[in-house]
Parts: sequence; C-alpha cells; structure tokens
Amino acid sequence: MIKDSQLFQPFSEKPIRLMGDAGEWLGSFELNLDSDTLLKFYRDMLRARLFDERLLLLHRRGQVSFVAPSAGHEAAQVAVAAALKPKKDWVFPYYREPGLLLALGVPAVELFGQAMATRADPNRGRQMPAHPGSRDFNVFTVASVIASHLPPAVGTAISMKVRNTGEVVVASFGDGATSEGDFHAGLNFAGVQGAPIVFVCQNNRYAISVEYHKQTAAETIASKAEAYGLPGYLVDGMDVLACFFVMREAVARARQGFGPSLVEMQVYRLGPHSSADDDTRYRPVEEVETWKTRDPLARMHRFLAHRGLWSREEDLALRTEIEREFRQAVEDAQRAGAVPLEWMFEDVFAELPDHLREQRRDLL
Amino acid sequence: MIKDSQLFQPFSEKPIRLMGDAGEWLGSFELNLDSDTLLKFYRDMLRARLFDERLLLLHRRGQVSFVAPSAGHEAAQVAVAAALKPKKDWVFPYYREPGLLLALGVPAVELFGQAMATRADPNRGRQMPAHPGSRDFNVFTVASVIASHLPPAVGTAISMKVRNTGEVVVASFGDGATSEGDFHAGLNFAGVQGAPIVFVCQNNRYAISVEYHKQTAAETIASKAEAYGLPGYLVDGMDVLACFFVMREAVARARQGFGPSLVEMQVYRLGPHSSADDDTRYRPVEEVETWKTRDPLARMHRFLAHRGLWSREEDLALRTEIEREFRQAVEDAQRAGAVPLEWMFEDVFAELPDHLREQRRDLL
Amino acid sequence: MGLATIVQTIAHTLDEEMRRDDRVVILGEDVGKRGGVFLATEALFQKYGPDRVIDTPLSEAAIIGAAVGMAVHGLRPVAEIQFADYIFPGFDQLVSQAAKLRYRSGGQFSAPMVIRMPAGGGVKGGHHHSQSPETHFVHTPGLKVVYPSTPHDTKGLLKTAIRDDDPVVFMEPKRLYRAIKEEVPEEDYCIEFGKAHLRRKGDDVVLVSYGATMAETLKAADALHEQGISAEVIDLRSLLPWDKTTVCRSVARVGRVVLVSEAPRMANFMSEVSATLTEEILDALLAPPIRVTGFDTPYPYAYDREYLPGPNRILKAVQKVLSY
Amino acid sequence: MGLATIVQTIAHTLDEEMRRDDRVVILGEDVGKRGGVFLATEALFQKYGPDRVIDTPLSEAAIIGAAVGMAVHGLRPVAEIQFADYIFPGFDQLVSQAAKLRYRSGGQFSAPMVIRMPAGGGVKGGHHHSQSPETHFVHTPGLKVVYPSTPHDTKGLLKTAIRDDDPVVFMEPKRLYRAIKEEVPEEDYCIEFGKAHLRRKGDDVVLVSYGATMAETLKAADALHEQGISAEVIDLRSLLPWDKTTVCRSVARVGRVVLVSEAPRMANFMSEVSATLTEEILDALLAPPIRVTGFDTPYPYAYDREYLPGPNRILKAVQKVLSY
Ligand SMILES: Cc1ncc(C[n+]2csc(CCOP(=O)(O)OP(=O)(O)O)c2C)c(N)n1
Ligand SMILES: Cc1ncc(C[n+]2csc(CCOP(=O)(O)OP(=O)(O)O)c2C)c(N)n1
Ligand SMILES: [Mg+2]
Ligand SMILES: [Mg+2]
Repeated sequence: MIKDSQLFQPFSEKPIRLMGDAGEWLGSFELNLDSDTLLKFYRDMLRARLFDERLLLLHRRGQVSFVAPSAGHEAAQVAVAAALKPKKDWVFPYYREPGLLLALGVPAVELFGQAMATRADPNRGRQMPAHPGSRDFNVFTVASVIASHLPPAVGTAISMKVRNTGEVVVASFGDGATSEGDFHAGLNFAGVQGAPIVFVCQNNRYAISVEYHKQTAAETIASKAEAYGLPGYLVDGMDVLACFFVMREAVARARQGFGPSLVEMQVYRLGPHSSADDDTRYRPVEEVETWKTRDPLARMHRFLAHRGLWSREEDLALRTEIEREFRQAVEDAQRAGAVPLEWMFEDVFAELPDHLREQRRDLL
Repeated sequence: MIKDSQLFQPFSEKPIRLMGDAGEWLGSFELNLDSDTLLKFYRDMLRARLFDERLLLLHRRGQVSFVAPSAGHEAAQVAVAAALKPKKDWVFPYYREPGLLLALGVPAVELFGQAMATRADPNRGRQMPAHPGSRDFNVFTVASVIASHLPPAVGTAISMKVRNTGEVVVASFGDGATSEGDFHAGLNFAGVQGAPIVFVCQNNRYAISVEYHKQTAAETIASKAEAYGLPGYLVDGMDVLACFFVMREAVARARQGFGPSLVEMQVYRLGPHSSADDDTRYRPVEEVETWKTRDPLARMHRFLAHRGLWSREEDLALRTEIEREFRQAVEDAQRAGAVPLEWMFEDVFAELPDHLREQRRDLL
Repeated sequence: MGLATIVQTIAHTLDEEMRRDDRVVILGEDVGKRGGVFLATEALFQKYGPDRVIDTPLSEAAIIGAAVGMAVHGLRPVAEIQFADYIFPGFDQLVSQAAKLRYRSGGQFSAPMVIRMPAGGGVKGGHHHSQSPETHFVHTPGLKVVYPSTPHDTKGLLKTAIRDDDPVVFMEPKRLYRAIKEEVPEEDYCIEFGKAHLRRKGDDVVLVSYGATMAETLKAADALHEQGISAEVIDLRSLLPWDKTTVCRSVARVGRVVLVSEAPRMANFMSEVSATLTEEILDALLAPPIRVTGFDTPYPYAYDREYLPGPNRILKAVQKVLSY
Repeated sequence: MGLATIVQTIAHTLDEEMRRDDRVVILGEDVGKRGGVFLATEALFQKYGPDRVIDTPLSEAAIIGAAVGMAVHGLRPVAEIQFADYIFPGFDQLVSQAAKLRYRSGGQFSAPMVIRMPAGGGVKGGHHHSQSPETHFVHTPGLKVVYPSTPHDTKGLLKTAIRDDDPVVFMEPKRLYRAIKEEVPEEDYCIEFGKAHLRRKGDDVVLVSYGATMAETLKAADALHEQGISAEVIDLRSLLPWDKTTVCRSVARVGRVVLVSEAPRMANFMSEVSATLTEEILDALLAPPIRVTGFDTPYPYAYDREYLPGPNRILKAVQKVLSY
C-alpha cells in the first residue's frame, strides 16, 4: 500500500528536523514556501498561544471552569491544519488543540463560546471547556474519553475511500492515548482498509503525571506503526516546517490512495496538564526550563528574523491585533447569552421522545 | 530489558525452523534432547489429536454440544507445555488448546468432564465445552471473550515480579485475538513492567472465516512486538522442535528477569473453526489439502523414524493405549454424574447472598 | 417473501434495504463470505461486494466506532456484533461515542446506525453466548433499543431501525432464529418504535414480555387458557422507547400483571416497567406486579433452560398474582 | 484520625490497609507521584514505592484486567479508575473477567479486588466527568457495589471492600470529596455491606438515597422539618447487596417513600427498589413510590446542577406522595 516516500523515510532513529535551534534551515532540499505561508505559520502559532493565555485569564476571573493549555504544541497543530484542505478534509482532534481549530479557520468566538457554554457554541454548551467541534469545518466534536475518537475517525476515512471522495482524515491525540485499546483498534482497521487517514500523535512525554517510559516500553510512538503495516514518522514537533512537510506528504499519500500513516510529533507541554493540575508534583522544574528554551514560537521567530521576514515591531503589532480580535471574540461570545435550560432535553435524539417531553415538563 | 538472545534472533524474515519437511534436523546447533523427551513430544501431540477425535465422536453422538478442533496446532501447544515447569508456572490458554492442558498433565477425565459438564469438571459445569481450567495446574479457566485473558495474565506476571517468585506466565491466543484492544493493553503493560510472561500467538491465518490479510496489514504478528518494546519471534508452528527451543529461551529469559516476549507460531487449522462451522464457505479445499501435507504429527513421526526412534508398530500400540485411556476417561467423566441444579447459585460470590438464597428457594 | 424464519427475514430485509439505499453498508466479524455465523448476512457479500459488506478485524470497538464514523460521513451502517455478549469490548464506543454524539455536538453530528446482535440464552452457549444485556442499553440515554420476537416484526422493525436517524441497538432472539416460520409480507413496511403488539387479548392477567421470552410467555398463556384463565399478552417489541400507554391501559383494566424477561433480575428492565406501573396506576393494581426473570448469576452452561423464565415459572407467578 | 474529608479518609484508609496487609497494592493512572488527580492516594507512592503503588499506562482495560490477574495470584489490588465515566473502556474486563471468574471456574479462581472510582455530577465536568454508572454494576452478577456518603462510612466500607473475597466496585461521591468534614474514629472498623444507615428518623415520609445525593436528600429533609414534616432518611451505603429489610420496614411503617438517585431515570437502580417495594409490601403503600433521578439525557455541562435531583425536586416529589 505504501507509496515510495518522496522526501522522508519512516522509522528514522532521530526525529526529522528542518529548522535548527537558532532558526536555521536544515533541509536537504530547497525551501519552496513563500513568505506569506511562512508568516501565516507564525501568526497561527501566536494566535494559539494568545488564545490559551486569554482562556487562562478568563479562568482566573471565574468565567471559564477549565483550561488545558497547549503551549509547546503550537507548531505541531498549526502544521497539521496547513497540510489540509479546510472544510473538505476532516479533523478528529483531542482536547488540547485550539491551535489546530483556529488555524483551520474556526472562528474564535465559537471556541470562546464553547469554553463559556454560551449560544455562540455550535455544540450548544453541552460539554466542558476544551471540547469544541464544528460541522462547518468538518471538525468532529471532541469527547473526553481518551482515544475514543480514533475508531470513528477510521470509519469516516473508510467512507471516504468507499465513496472515492478524495477527502482525507487527520486524527490527533497524545502519547497517553496510544495505550488505549481504541488506538489499536483504529490503526489496525485503518491499515487493513488502506483508508485515507493520517494519525498524529503529539507526544509531550507525559499523560498528566505519567512519564513516557511508564506509558510504553516502545522506543518511539512512530515505531508502533509497524504493528499495523503503516509507515511511522518521527518528527521534531517543535519545528513547524518539519511538521508541515511531513504532514503534507502523508496527507498527499492518503489522498492518492496509498493508505494511512502515523506521524509522531515530539513536543513538550510547557504548562501544567490543566488548570486543575500542579505539575511540580511530578516534573522537575529544570526539565521544564530546558524545554522552554526550545519554544516552537521563539524558534520560528528566529527563523523568520534570520531571513529578514520579521521584526520586533511587527511582532508587537501582531500581538496587539490578535489581542484585540480575542477581546472582541470573548465579548461576542458572552453577548450571545447563556444557553437556555430547555436545551438540556434536545439533541438526545433527532426528535424529542415522550419520556423526555415528560421530564422536560416536570423540570420547567 | 531484553537479554541478548542465545540461539535465536527476533524479527526474522522467515519463520524459525529446526526440522525439515522430511523430518531432517535443520538446526545450526547440536540437538541435545534425549529420546525420551523427543518421544514425549510425539506422544503428547498424538494424545491431543486423539482427544479431539474422541470429542468429535461424542459430539456426533450428542453427548458434547460443541467442539473446537485443534488439529494442526499440536506441535505449538505441546512445545509450550514442555517449556514450562508444570504446577509452578501459570498458563492462560484460549479455547483451542486441549493439547496444551493434556501435555501439562491435566487429567483427561477433567477435560472430558468439562466438555460434558459433569462433576468431573473442576469448573463445575459452568461453561460450554472447550473452556477448561485447573487450579491444580495453574491453568486459568478459559473465557470465551477473545483476548480478554491477556490483561489478567499480565497482572499475574506482575505479581510474580513484585514478589520475586521465579514463576513465569504463558498466555496464548489466535491471530484474530491480536486485533482486540485487550491484546494491546496487555502487551503494552507487560512491556512497561518487564513482567515475566511469554505471549504465544497460534497464527492459523483465519479467525473463523476472516483471513489474515483482513485481520491486519502487519506482515507478521511477531512484528507487533516492536510496538511494546518486546522481542518478537516468528516460528514454524508445525515444527515442534523449533517451537520448543524458542519457547525454552523465551521462558528462561522471562524467568531471569529480562522481561516478556511475543512468539508467533505459524500453524494451520486443519479442520473447521468448530463443530458449528462450515469452512468450505470461505476456504479453498486445495489450500486445506496443501497444509495437510505439513501435518505436525506426520512431520515429527518422520523425524523420529529418520532417527530410528519410532516404528509403525510402536505407533499403533501407542494409539491403542491412548484410545483406551480416553475411553476410560470418558466413562469416568460420565460416571461422575451431572452437576446438581443447586450449583447454579453457588460461586457467584464467596458466600451466598440473601437475594440468591431467595432465588434458589424459588427455583428448587 | 413467503414463509420465513427470523434469520432469513433479517438477511432478506438487509438485502431490500441495501438495494433501496446505497448508503446502507454492513460490517462485522464474518459477515462477508461466511454470511455471518448465523447466516444473517448470507449472500450479501457475493451480491454487494467488499465495499458494502465489510469483514472487520476481530474488534468490537473497531466495528462500532467505525460505524459511528461512517454514519457521521453519511453512510447508513448496519454493524453486527457476533453475540450480544461481545458488545462489552465495544461498550465504550457505544455509550461514549454513538449514544452521545448528537448531544455533545449540539446536533451538528449524529450517528444513524444499527447495531445488530443475537441475544439471549437457551442455546447451550454458557455465559458468553447467552446474555441479555438490554438493560445496559436502555439505561444509556441516546440509544434506541429494539427486540422483535417474530419474523413479521423483525422485518418492519429492522427497516425502521435502518431508516432511523439515531443509533438503534437491534437485538435478535437467537434461540428463535429458526424456531418460528411465518408468512412475511412482500411489501415494504415499517413498524413504529414504542408501539407494543397485543399478542393475545384477555381479562384475568396481563403478561408483558419481549424478544426470546415471548415464546415462553405465549406457552404460558396457552397453558392458562387450558385452565380457563384468560391472559392478555403484550409484546413490547421496543424497549426504548417502550409503550407505557398500552401496558398501563391493559394493566389498569385487568389489575394483575406478570413481567417476563430473561436478563438477570437485579435492576432488570422490567423493574422500570414495574416502577412505572406503580407510579402511574397504583390504585388499579389488584396484586403486585411480579417479575419473572433470569437469576442473578452469570449465565450457566449446565441447566441453561432452568435459568430461563420458562412457562412453569411464569405460571407460578400468575398463580401468585391471581391468588393475591 | 480526627476531622477528615472523604478524600482524606480514603488516602488514610488505604495507608492503614497497606500497612496491615502487604498483599494490598494500588494501581491506576496518576496514582503514583501525583497521588491521584484527586489526591486519594497522596503520599502512598513515596511511602510504599513503585511495586505497591503502580502508575499504569492509560488503559482501563489494563488496569482492571491486571488487577484480576494480581488477585488471582494472591495480591489484594485496589484499582483506581480516574473518573467513573472511564470505566467503559475497561467494562469488558469488569463484567467478563472480574465478575464471572469465580463462577466460571467453579470457585477455583477468584478476584478479590476493589475498583475505586469518583462518580456523580455537579462539578462542571460535562458528560464524561459526571456520570453515575452504578446501575450497570448492580445489573452484573458477581460484582458488589458500594457507595458511601460520609467520611465515617468511607473508612468502614473501604476496609470491608479491601478484605472482601470478591470484586467490589467502590464508588466515591466526588462532589462531596471535600464538602464534609467529620470525626473519623482512629480504630480499625469495618461496615458490613447490605446494612443501610438510618440518617434521620421520621414518620411522614421515607427518603431513600445513597452516595452524593445523600447531601441533597438531607437538605430536603431539613427543609421538610422546617415545614413540620418528619422524614425518615435512609442511606443505602451499598447497592449490591442492598438492605431490603430496612427499606421495607421503614416504608411499611410510614407508607410513603421517595427514592433519590442522580443516575438517568430509565431502568435506574431505584426502579429495582420501587419494584421490590411493590412486590413485598404493596398493601402498606399509601402512595406510589416516586423516583427522583437524573434525566434521560447525557450529562450536560450547562445547567449541571439543574440536571441533578436537588432539594427542590425532592420536595416536589414529597409533596406528591403526601397529597396522594
Ligand atoms: C479513557 C480515559 N481515561 C482517563 C482519562 C483522564 N485523562 C484526561 S487527560 C489524561 C492524560 C492524557 O495524556 P496524553 O494522551 O498524553 O495527552 P496530553 O494531555 O499529554 O496532551 C487522562 C489520563 C480520560 N480522559 N479518558
Ligand atoms: C470478543 C469476542 N468477539 C467475537 C467472538 C466470536 N469468536 C469466537 S472464535 C472467533 C475467531 C477467533 O480467531 P483466532 O483468534 O484467530 O483463533 P482461532 O479460532 O483461529 O484459533 C470469534 C470471532 C468472541 N469469542 N469474542
Ligand atoms: Mg501527553
Ligand atoms: Mg486464527
């Protein structure tokens, strides 16, 4: 099933990198992306970072009940979005991916609306924060149950194959998710069917407090692809260019009918697991500090500056612009108003059955 | 964790073989087993074969409701038993393994008793045929739910490790079982814990009617070991010597604290999936005929004959002896008598709770 | 389609629905060449090919989960779980994904799919080929649960299930698969969920059941008839929604009721029926509703008929409500 | 041990039991260094090390399954499922292995183990951090099910659970984890399963509940008291076995009962209680037993307090049974 790789080899020992720590190009080929594309990567990453910061602020003010910060994952998420055709391809994300959704074009107001359970949430306030979804953008609404979105993602990909639609699915998840039976069930079925899907693991080396070596004895997540007859790519997930080029190739291969692949993006969660977590209980501060020096945003900043594409002033201006956008989006999300109580009984089924009609009547 | 292998390399492209089709020794080392051991292998394989035949007879007579024939799997099963210390090591078998239990020493009368649900069944008639288990021999009672015994097997192995008992677990299953989430959960946890367990897959290339290439896109089951940081061995499962030597090494490694391994034994189910199956619906007759020429019993017979250890006459005598043993065992199993109706309510809990006492009273 | 058994009706109905709507696909273990271990999908693989009749790897989570994803993308999957007992390795996909998708997404996504499964005991299958897990499904908001007892109802309910916009657990009475043959109409008909079927009219006692135990319930009704006792017999046909109106109406009129289900007793679905009857029509009850159910043990191999609520146990219960 | 919350009592009791019996081991996600996401295993890793407090990979099937195997081999595992909602990926191990092992092996093997899980809503967790799956467990022969509501009972019931020879699902009222502080006796004591606790004596109506909704039920009782209505309040404490004797005795005396549980209504455990009451003491009922439960929707994020059977809904039900 696997087409000969064009640029990258699966199962490499070291992570694929295209950008050095100082922001230098490491690729063996000529970088053929225009500056708009490069700048968009940076912009999308910055939006992701600032989105989280805004959420944390709202959390401190008591307006949002929960946050799962994604700082450190931005390069990976933005690269995934960039490799897809928005509104055509499908995405099955997990809970730590505002950057992915924003980069796909999902309006910030919807994401803030989701976090605050207002009418701005197309999911109608049914779930806790960090569980967005958008029919408009073919983004399958997040479920909390780790890895449970993978078998459905494969089903959608099989449907695409059977009906020959030319669409592709990306399904993403953390390192912890790879231990669930659903990971196994999904990847194995996808392999058998040669379905057009790319599995993306954002390996931040922790599942809440559980370190990678307690999660699995496999050297890499990428190596797990072999068990399903898939190519597995190991990528520096804090290198937006490496993530993008590998994803572009994997998506193209899926689209052309050469089947699924698994991409491991090595990232690091710069913050705690969530607003309910205290990561100093299980992570040495020095470790966190070391990883902070590899911040994917700073690295891309250096890359752009290196090429004369970006200045401090432009950066400040962009931050101000995004902050303004988000302030407005939060305001709009709030102004949309709380979801009404009677919605509690809707969408259990396509039509309201008698027993729910009775229960609604009893409550209201 | 993995100790350097002494005789065999994991992840070989071709199955490990030690005995040629004509029964010739293929090993690169001197065969150092005495003739008693070699003859016991053959004897145990023959007992397995004849046990199944006896069950099929009982099935035809309506005395047994179900049979899952193991012809073709005998070499694999007998080799596993031979590699273990009976009553010390633990075995978590699946339903197609009478040969394994018999070779471990489980009395035939208990297995027939299980198949006929008489008092001779230490499991008290609670399950359908092909679901034996024996506390005396540390054989975990089979459950029908495919692969569901693997996480428990790992738990037992972790307990052995934690308490440093020097025992080892073998858990066996079919190719179909490798698709279940429980396979994944079990092997992954075992890998992390470095538990003393050997996973044995009897890959007969079918899960009822589903062919191997619809089961997984992985080239081999052995290759799946990589996903868990384990060595995976690919073995000719109809070569009792290859199975034995690989198992002996894997068991020794586990016992010495070097962790788990996965052994794939390539076998073929010479009969239908079960007495309820019609395999001509999905398997070409020619395929079955081809595999029949590789019958593990015939091969071992040739091997022994080759070395002057076995004759036609001895074979006939042995058959007669085993037939007599089994006829007697069936008779004993039947004479033990049907399990009493009131047993239905026992062993749900250690003690009979009130609600079951009431239900028993209502029925009896 | 002439005289047919339940299992023949399933294969036939699936064929009709696949012909009618090319979004309908089948997936499961051994549903392809083998036609299913009970032959409920016989000949469909040969007719519709591997893209519409998909043999899956041995993973119930993959089957149910993939069906969810297919449904989300516009197909109408009919998944087969080989035995109801094997729903459990895929239970999370059923309860966390299929059942909750419409709700959690605010109606943006939904999973119109059918999960077929042969259920119930009496076939010498021991505890993993005999269970009746319907209560687990009924207790999961977001699932519809159907359980026919005749070939005629099987056709009409299966069509409704396939055309329904929500996930439907379609339970099949495996010990009746080949036990009943009846005339099944040729035409295309659907049977609405939540409408019970009055199988007998009667005035002395009401017997309520569904699925496989309908056979035992009808036998009991026949035996009562011989004793001059007239039993009204209600076949629920669907458990979610269930037909409260019909059951309450009959019981209110007759005053005595026996509830029959072979699932374990503790928190059995019939507890719901009983509790509802008390809440709704306490004063019309001339005797307590009595449940006749499976026992609270794992399903046993030996004496698997004795485990089931057979006619004798039903008659004993009727005796009790009549003499109350 | 002085004044303690429920979650502190759990950590303390686990510590005592681990000290008493070195076969007791803990396993689960984040139970190690982190001490559990709710700190229910705080400091135990530091004290007992990685062989007795095992951080597992993220797989509930691995957790429950491995616990079964450990128990079979002689350990006494206490498994933590991080939220009751996440029992479902491990549900098959629970119902097919843990629950049925003793039975299917004729008593040769057994799985004495505890599966702890924080359950229930009201913590803004949306539908996958709020569920109350107890009915699924009660309906599974072979499992015991316990659900304390106070620090005192938590200690006594958890000790009984750990020393019990069968698998015990130990549900913990997560919204009460830190809400109640009470004096917990220093000494070693066990509370027998199947013995309800009479939390209030009263003559006008009986309120039956368990676990997290005990808080709401007691609030309702207090409000009734102010209105001059005296409510008898029963805390079931264990659901399997459940204390039929105490409940029937109280209800037979008082004649009116309201049953409170936050799980979805359809086939809720309280249906079993209601059905049993009718079967046993129909003639003593002055009004129908009324169930006040969660709604038959997935657990919602918005209005998650309204979803719960709060004091107001309980009072409305009491009004109904009193005015019947
Ligand atoms: C089935 C299941 N079990 C447990 C949890 C609780 N939980 C939430 S996040 C998490 C860790 C996930 O780690 P990982 O997959 O590595 O993703 P990360 O948070 O590191 O990005 C856990 C255990 C859950 N949501 N689902
Ligand atoms: C969870 C589960 N799903 C389905 C079944 C029904 N079933 C029984 S045997 C079998 C095939 C097993 O194939 P494999 O693991 O290859 O073992 P083999 O029978 O070939 O030796 C199936 C699907 C089952 N027992 N358990
Ligand atoms: Mg992680
Ligand atoms: Mg097989």
